[in-house]
Amino acid sequence: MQVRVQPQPFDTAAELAALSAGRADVGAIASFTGLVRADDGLTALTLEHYPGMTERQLAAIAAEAEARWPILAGTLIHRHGRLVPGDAIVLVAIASPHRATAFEACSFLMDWLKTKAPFWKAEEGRWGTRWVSAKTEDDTAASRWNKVLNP
Amino acid sequence: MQVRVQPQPFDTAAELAALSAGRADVGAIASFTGLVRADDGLTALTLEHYPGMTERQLAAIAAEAEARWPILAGTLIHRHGRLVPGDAIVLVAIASPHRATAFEACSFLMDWLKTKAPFWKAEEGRWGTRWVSAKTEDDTAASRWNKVLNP
Amino acid sequence: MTVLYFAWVREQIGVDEETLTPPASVETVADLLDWLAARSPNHAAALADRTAIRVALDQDFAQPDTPLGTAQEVAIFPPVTGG
Amino acid sequence: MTVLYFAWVREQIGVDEETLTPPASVETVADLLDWLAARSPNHAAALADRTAIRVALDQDFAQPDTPLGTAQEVAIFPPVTGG
Repeated sequence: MQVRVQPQPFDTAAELAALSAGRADVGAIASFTGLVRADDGLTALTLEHYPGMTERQLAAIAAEAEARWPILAGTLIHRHGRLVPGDAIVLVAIASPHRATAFEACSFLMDWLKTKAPFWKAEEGRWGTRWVSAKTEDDTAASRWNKVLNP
Repeated sequence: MQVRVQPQPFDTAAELAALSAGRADVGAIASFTGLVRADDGLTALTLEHYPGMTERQLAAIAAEAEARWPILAGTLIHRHGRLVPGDAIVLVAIASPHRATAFEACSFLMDWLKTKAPFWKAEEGRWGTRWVSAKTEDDTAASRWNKVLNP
Repeated sequence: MTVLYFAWVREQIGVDEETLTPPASVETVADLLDWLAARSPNHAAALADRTAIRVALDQDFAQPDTPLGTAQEVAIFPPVTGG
Repeated sequence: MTVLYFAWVREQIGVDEETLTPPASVETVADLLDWLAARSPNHAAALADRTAIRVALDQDFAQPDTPLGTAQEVAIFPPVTGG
């Protein structure tokens, strides 16, 4: 699986097309794109990250997904820097033979990424700049995947 | 939500881009693309459908998803006719404020589509042409969504 | 009524559709399948395994005990395999 | 060791990183946080609520009772909010 951390925008269309190009064993591609919302008049979102650890963690999360599901190809891109509403933040795309695998792996990657990748969001708006608090629901979403290993 | 039944290929990139174009309330886009696999030497897949009922059923499934989740925009495209390995058969894409909604609605649409939309697949290969049998696992996948309504 | 056939049901019966007027005694979907099966050996073969047959009345799925009512379009086909 | 700070921890302490040599008595992550909190009022304020602090040793998440061992790079930050 391909993992990238970058300030630049990404081309979702090209990334998705690359997953099945030139092969006939992909039956399912599931993808998730996270975008900046203009909630409460938000004007910009800056993503700080921990260079080095971010790449390590994303690679580890990707390896975990590949160990759990029969993934044929995958792409995980997370942007950092200052973004504005409508900008894409993150892309997760998984190609596999069947749909259940693609959906599960994609959902797993997003859940783990939310709780294990060292990114921090700061929101700009009429309030000035404020750091986003971690959500308990993200921990809950991530923890459901632990049950698979420790039933 | 937009629903289309067509023999022509679709442009996944354009469909996904359209879901968030010109708006800043979309935080999540989940998509699923189903493709023809060359399993066991399959050379072509022909999708027969029931014109009229297909559109009715897809519209009903889309309406059900919109009643269950806060969907901001969505696209459901199913092709019919003769396809070859690597061709896309179906696209489901959902835009919503948050990721759980987008994933669930997308997964629901695929599960229901598999069991409620009147399409039939015929596989061509060294065996000649054979009709695909319905899978029990598809019924099981679809039935999990009934529990939400009838706990 | 118009009776439509799809996929291998269509192939086995050998026609896409038929315009038929069943007698008044044919009240339900199951009655209709029995009546159709008696029309020819091909009909009988196609409809032999009722667990592999699905029916729609005026483009809505129906069950064996669903009354035909005033349905104008009846479709008979195998379990669907789209997606 | 190099100690890195991120997000509001970095802002409150006022520096991105420090090169420090804690005494031998500082054995665990919790010990290190206590020792750092004593360095300045800004450190103390940033590290006051330990439930809001996460630590990585050589780029792997650590717990309060994790021994520092031979870690060369320690990072201190709030719970992550990516994705």
